[in-house]
Amino acid sequence: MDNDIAPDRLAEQVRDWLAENWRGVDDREWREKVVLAGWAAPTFPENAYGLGLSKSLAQVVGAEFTAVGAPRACQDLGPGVVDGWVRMIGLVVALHGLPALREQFVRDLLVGDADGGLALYSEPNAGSDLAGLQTRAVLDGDHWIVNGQKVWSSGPLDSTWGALLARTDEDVPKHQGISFFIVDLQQPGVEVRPIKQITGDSEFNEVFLTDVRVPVENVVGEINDGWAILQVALGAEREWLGEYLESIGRTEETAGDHRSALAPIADGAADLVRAARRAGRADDSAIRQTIVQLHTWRLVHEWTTERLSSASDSAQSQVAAAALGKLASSRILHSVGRFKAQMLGPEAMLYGPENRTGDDVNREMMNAFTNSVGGGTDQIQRNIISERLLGMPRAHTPDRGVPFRDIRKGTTQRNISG
Amino acid sequence: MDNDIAPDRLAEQVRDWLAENWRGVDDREWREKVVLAGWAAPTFPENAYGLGLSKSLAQVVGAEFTAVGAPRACQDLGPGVVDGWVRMIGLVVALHGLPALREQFVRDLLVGDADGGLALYSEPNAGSDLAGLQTRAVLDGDHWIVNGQKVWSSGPLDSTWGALLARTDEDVPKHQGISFFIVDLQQPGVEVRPIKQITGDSEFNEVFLTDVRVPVENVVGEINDGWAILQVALGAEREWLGEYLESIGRTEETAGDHRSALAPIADGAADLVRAARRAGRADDSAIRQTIVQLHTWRLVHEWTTERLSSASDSAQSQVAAAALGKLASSRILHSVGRFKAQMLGPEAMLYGPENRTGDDVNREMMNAFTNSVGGGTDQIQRNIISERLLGMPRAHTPDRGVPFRDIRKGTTQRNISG
Amino acid sequence: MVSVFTEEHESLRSSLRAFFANRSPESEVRRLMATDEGYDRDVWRQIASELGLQGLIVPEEHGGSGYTWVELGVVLEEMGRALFCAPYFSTVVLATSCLLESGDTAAQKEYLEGIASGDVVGALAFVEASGRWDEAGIEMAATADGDSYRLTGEKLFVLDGHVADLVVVAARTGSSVSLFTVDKGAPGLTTRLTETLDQTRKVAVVTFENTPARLLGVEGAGWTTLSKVLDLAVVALAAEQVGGAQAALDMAVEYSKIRIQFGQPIGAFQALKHMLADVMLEVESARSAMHVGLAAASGHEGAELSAVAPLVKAYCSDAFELASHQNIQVHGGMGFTWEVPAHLYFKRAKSMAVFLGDSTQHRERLAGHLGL
Amino acid sequence: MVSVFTEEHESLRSSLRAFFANRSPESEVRRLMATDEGYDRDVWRQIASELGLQGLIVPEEHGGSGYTWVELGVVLEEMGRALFCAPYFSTVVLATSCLLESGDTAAQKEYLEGIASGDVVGALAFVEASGRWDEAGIEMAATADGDSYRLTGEKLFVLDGHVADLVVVAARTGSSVSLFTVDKGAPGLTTRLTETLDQTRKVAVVTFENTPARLLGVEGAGWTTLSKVLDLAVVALAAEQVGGAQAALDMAVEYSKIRIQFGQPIGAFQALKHMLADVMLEVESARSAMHVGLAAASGHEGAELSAVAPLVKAYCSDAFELASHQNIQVHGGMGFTWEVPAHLYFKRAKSMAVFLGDSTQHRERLAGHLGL
Repeated sequence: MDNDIAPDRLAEQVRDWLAENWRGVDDREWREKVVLAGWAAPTFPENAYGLGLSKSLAQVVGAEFTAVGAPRACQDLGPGVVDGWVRMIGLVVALHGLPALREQFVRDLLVGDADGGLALYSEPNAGSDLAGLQTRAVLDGDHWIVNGQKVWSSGPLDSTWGALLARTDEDVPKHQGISFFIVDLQQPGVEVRPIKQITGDSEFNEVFLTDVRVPVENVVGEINDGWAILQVALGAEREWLGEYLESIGRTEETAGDHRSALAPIADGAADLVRAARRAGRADDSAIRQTIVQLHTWRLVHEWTTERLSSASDSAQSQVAAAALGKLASSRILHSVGRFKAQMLGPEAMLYGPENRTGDDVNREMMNAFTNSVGGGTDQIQRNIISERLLGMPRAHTPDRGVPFRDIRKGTTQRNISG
Repeated sequence: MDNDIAPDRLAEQVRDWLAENWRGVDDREWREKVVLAGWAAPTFPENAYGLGLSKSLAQVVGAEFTAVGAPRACQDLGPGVVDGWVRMIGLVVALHGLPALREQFVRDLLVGDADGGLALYSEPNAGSDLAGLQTRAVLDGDHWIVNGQKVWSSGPLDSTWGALLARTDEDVPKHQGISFFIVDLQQPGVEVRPIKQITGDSEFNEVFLTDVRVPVENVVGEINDGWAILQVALGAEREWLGEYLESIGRTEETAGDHRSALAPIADGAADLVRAARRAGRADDSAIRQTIVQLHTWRLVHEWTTERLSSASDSAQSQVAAAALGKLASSRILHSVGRFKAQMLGPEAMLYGPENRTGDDVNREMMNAFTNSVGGGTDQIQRNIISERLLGMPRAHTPDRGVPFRDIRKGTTQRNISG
Repeated sequence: MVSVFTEEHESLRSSLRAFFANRSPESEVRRLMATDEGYDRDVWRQIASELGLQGLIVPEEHGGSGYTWVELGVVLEEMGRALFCAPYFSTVVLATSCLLESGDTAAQKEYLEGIASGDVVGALAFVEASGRWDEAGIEMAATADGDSYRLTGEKLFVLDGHVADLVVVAARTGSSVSLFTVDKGAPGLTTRLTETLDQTRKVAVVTFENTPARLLGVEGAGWTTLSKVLDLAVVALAAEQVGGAQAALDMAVEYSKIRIQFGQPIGAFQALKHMLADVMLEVESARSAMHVGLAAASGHEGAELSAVAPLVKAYCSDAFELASHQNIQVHGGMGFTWEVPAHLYFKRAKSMAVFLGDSTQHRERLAGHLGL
Repeated sequence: MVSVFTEEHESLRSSLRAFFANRSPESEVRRLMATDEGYDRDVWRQIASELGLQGLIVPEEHGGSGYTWVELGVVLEEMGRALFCAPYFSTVVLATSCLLESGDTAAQKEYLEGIASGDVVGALAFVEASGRWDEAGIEMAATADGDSYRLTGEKLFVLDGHVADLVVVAARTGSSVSLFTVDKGAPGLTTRLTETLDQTRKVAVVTFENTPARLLGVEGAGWTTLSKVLDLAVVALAAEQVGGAQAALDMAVEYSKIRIQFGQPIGAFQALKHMLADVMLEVESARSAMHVGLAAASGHEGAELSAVAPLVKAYCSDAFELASHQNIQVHGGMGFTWEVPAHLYFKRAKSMAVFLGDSTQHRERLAGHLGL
């Protein structure tokens, strides 16, 4: 479709199509129709079930669907978990996948046949240093044979596919020998085990890959160019993640604890004030100072994110917003967790379903580590801020420019499933 | 003298000598007599005006002098500023100096003829990285010709001598090409300028050396082995510095603000409590929390220093006491300075002799940087703690093992005199 | 909160930065801070006549340009960055706001045009020996004398009081506070310069000895006016502080790139990188607070100025203290010298941290707004 | 303050460390923390019969060895290091101190020998629904019933209450607080295990329903005894906390040496080095506070226990929280897994941070001793 199309003409076309096709039932037939018509991912290229529309034109499509209550449009813009996969992995396959993969995988994803997915990026020895990954893919005829171990993959145990980073050349520096694959997880040699976290919950998996077979047409992008493909996927992930978290925030709004910019300053402090009141300590000036400091951190974090996200010099500001925001969040989440436990007093010694208050506070307190550790530790964020935003010089690391084969690598292998 | 001598026999000898020589007047004749008899530095070798006594035997000598009120004994153990030079520089010359230097310099120092001294170690481009010093000494017949710039030398402008570190070989790694000299400062080519500090005071100098001549016999230790000599001097300095600062502390005791271990817990908090009271904020629980935190930091700092200094595994514990103590001091000094300024309110905007309170508080606040920056920054202390105490691996730095000539060096040259 | 600054504001910023680089370089700052007057009258006139800076928030009817606190924020941020030595804060932020907020049209007519033209330097005499920045701290009494009043007493920490043509004074008429104007040269008015930690900002003791004074605004409404002025002032100060904090961060980053130790720039050491990353977080956060503050000061819809102001004061003061402190630490021994300008920012930061109340006091004010 | 530990103490420490490495390795800790009882009765008997640990501060006349809190400190430090699962703190620190400090020789005669032999597990039932660790928090009433008393009510957060043979209970007789002893199996006594954050330390709700109880010590002197016991308890807890903090620091350092990222051990990165240097400062400082606390608890000359105790509680709690927190951070994702024991120390630290009152509350107590 032409990006020059006038929005109102496009809207009319969508309306006409909906009038003809939407029968009020979200069944398989409907889903396939939406996909084949290109409405499911209007920003995707036309050869990948899209229409090649700009984001703003795609939103015109979405608006018309919303107007009549028809689902499944614009998954390439949505904030849900499934939308996330479309936006991250669907996008890179649509842009860089070979025709066979593109036609099958993108279609399955959009129609909803591609059940769950797992991002197979991190490894036990490749965390902060993701490019140090050691999972290997070796070509054997028309298949790649993959061996290795992945970790921190969030998603269902019975996911049908994975987005895999594997090393395909050890004789070049680490970033240059990595390829990006879509792999079928429903085959022997794939073992997915939930990881038990310190909270007792399991939201992530470790995945063991033994002689797993990947057809050559499942490589996304060029062989050994997987790091570049990953950057596209991670860029889309950062964009999506913000909207996803916000959409969770909005459901919390109904609990009366959400605030928007330039709302009254006090909005959003209710949980802190309540904790102090419940403890009978709201008149203690030391506690008041803490509450105000925590609340201020929350406010300035929100303001900074909005300010930098909407800035015109977008590339630099996006990096700034993401890295500074993530660092700010760590401080907020850990400090709030600590404060609430303090206010709770001895109840904070308790846990489990019979001790709701203690359980909630302790879970909040522990989950703060998912921010300070997950998705790039605080230390990695500070590296990004100092090197990419402040322009400070990079320090020497022994692996820079060295063939991967010759780099000192970790060998710790442990099973961390609960 | 024999270290096997019984303390009471030694005491008798000293008493006899004093009976014969001490006339109650601390004049030049007396000073020379004390030096020649070996009492001025009993732990120094016999060929350097000492008696080769152990520290404990030397203290027997000191006790007898003290008993009759006779001065000038045991300068090698004393806490004064002049004693400091004897202990730091006198010691290394006594141990490692050539005979000519040893006989003249140590004698002058002990008799009191060597007026002021300057430690010519740091340079504008060699601060944290002291071994990166660039002042060069080139041999020319029986003299070394020195050119370079030194900084942060504390002492009088008209000092007669300096303890100089200079580079004598650029073709070896940085620590291996440094020599240690005693240099006559009363010669053309030496320019000493006071450095104006942010407080407005000048306690340090920068020293410009242009074709300064140093006789070959003024090298201390082997050529190119100056770094090892420096370590001996710095070791003595650390030991002396503690006693010196304590001796200052003791004079403050009379001001009623000193505390000793296991004294009542409240001792030593008077300045903080007074500051809060004066501001009428002693009942504010936030202020009380700050005071208690600051006072607690002071107490545990003191306890830790005493505990580690007196520990049996002395070498490791001395390092621990020094580095941990210095880091602890930075936090205490900066936080106390900030707190007092806060308590002072707008008076903390003032300075100068007509505004004593503001002047005192602001001076204390600014001088805290001499601890966090001087004598090894906080960052250097954390390196020492992590590498030498915790045994964490050293990071790569580009200068390790590289000939000095090939190291990237700073070239900033600026005159920082006020 | 998106940015309050538009492209036009950024273009104003560029021209101001160029102007101050030219007319207020470090050498000029050092020259002026060593003088008693503390500013250059020619430059003062120039920023009035060529740039119209003194009249920025003065209504057009009084010879100003009637802009808002957003534009003023740009100016103050750049002045804070340059440590521009001039009685600008006292004249434009303090005295002008008193005139505008008092609603006293006669006084506005009398003084604002002079302020806008650069002919009148203003000051606010408020705090007394107690050092309190609140209503209770105002004890000086004004006694009625026919249509006029007489003032006797001492006011401390008066920014630029020694060069002020117009002094706005807070004093008690009966039990309540009123504001007054006193002109330079009034009988019994003496000013004495005090030595300050921050030499780039002059502070005076102003003494009144049966000095005639004119009521500004409504009698008894002084604290209402003044508390609004103080809220505006901390927001204005925040802009200065953000400018100073950014300058300190920039200095530290720059030095970390050129200072070589252990064979590499010290900025390659992670300890310094992470230290300055943390500083950047604080500076950017302070900047966000400043944006919200300027929006509130300009009457944009949303958060109330009286609730935003204490947040802004506490956050921006703390951030400037941190940035200027770490700048010295990064500079090591050089940072402890008079010659390197790191201390100028540090002293400004420390001085402004206690000016108009410290962070703890402002956080306690904010606590009240949170329903605590 | 020099070390309170002599070479003999260090030799005791070595043998304890070897013992716990053998009988309380991580696998045992994980096994026991998943049980309801929470400890291994064989090991409990073994530390009594072979090592005499339960009788350490029990006077010799009651079958103990009459040592001081210094020796107890060594034991607790090693138990904290090993996260040793047993009702040791409740029995030896809390219940035994109540018996000793009450001065009740009859009760001492009755219980101490059993405690020393490992036959009696003790607990202290003190806090109620208000969660307060002070006198005002004690509201449960004891009613006289002839020579005896009857208790009705609920006590919360009772360490090891579910396995206690002896429960010391604080309750009101009239307006003042008295202490009582209740034996396991007493009528109306029920205990219910509560799920805890720190699974290595069990906590129970103990309910009394017209339960017969014997007065411990003098009627009305309960709070005097209990406040002394609480001061002793926070010092004892500090020893455990220092042991745990040191273990967490050691774990972090060890991991930083073996974890390779970017071609080198992560411990070569200055960010982690400096983080752990700061942790070491806190751990060594906490250790110093613990030394002073143990000296004061043992009645050494000098600082008063009641002034030292709050300092010790606040400092050691904070230090353990920091050390165990940073240990997780250093471990990255691995630190967030159940399988790596970092979380066990973290949960102990967080749990003990609020047990017996938080740092802020103890610092406020100390403020009183500073004359504030």
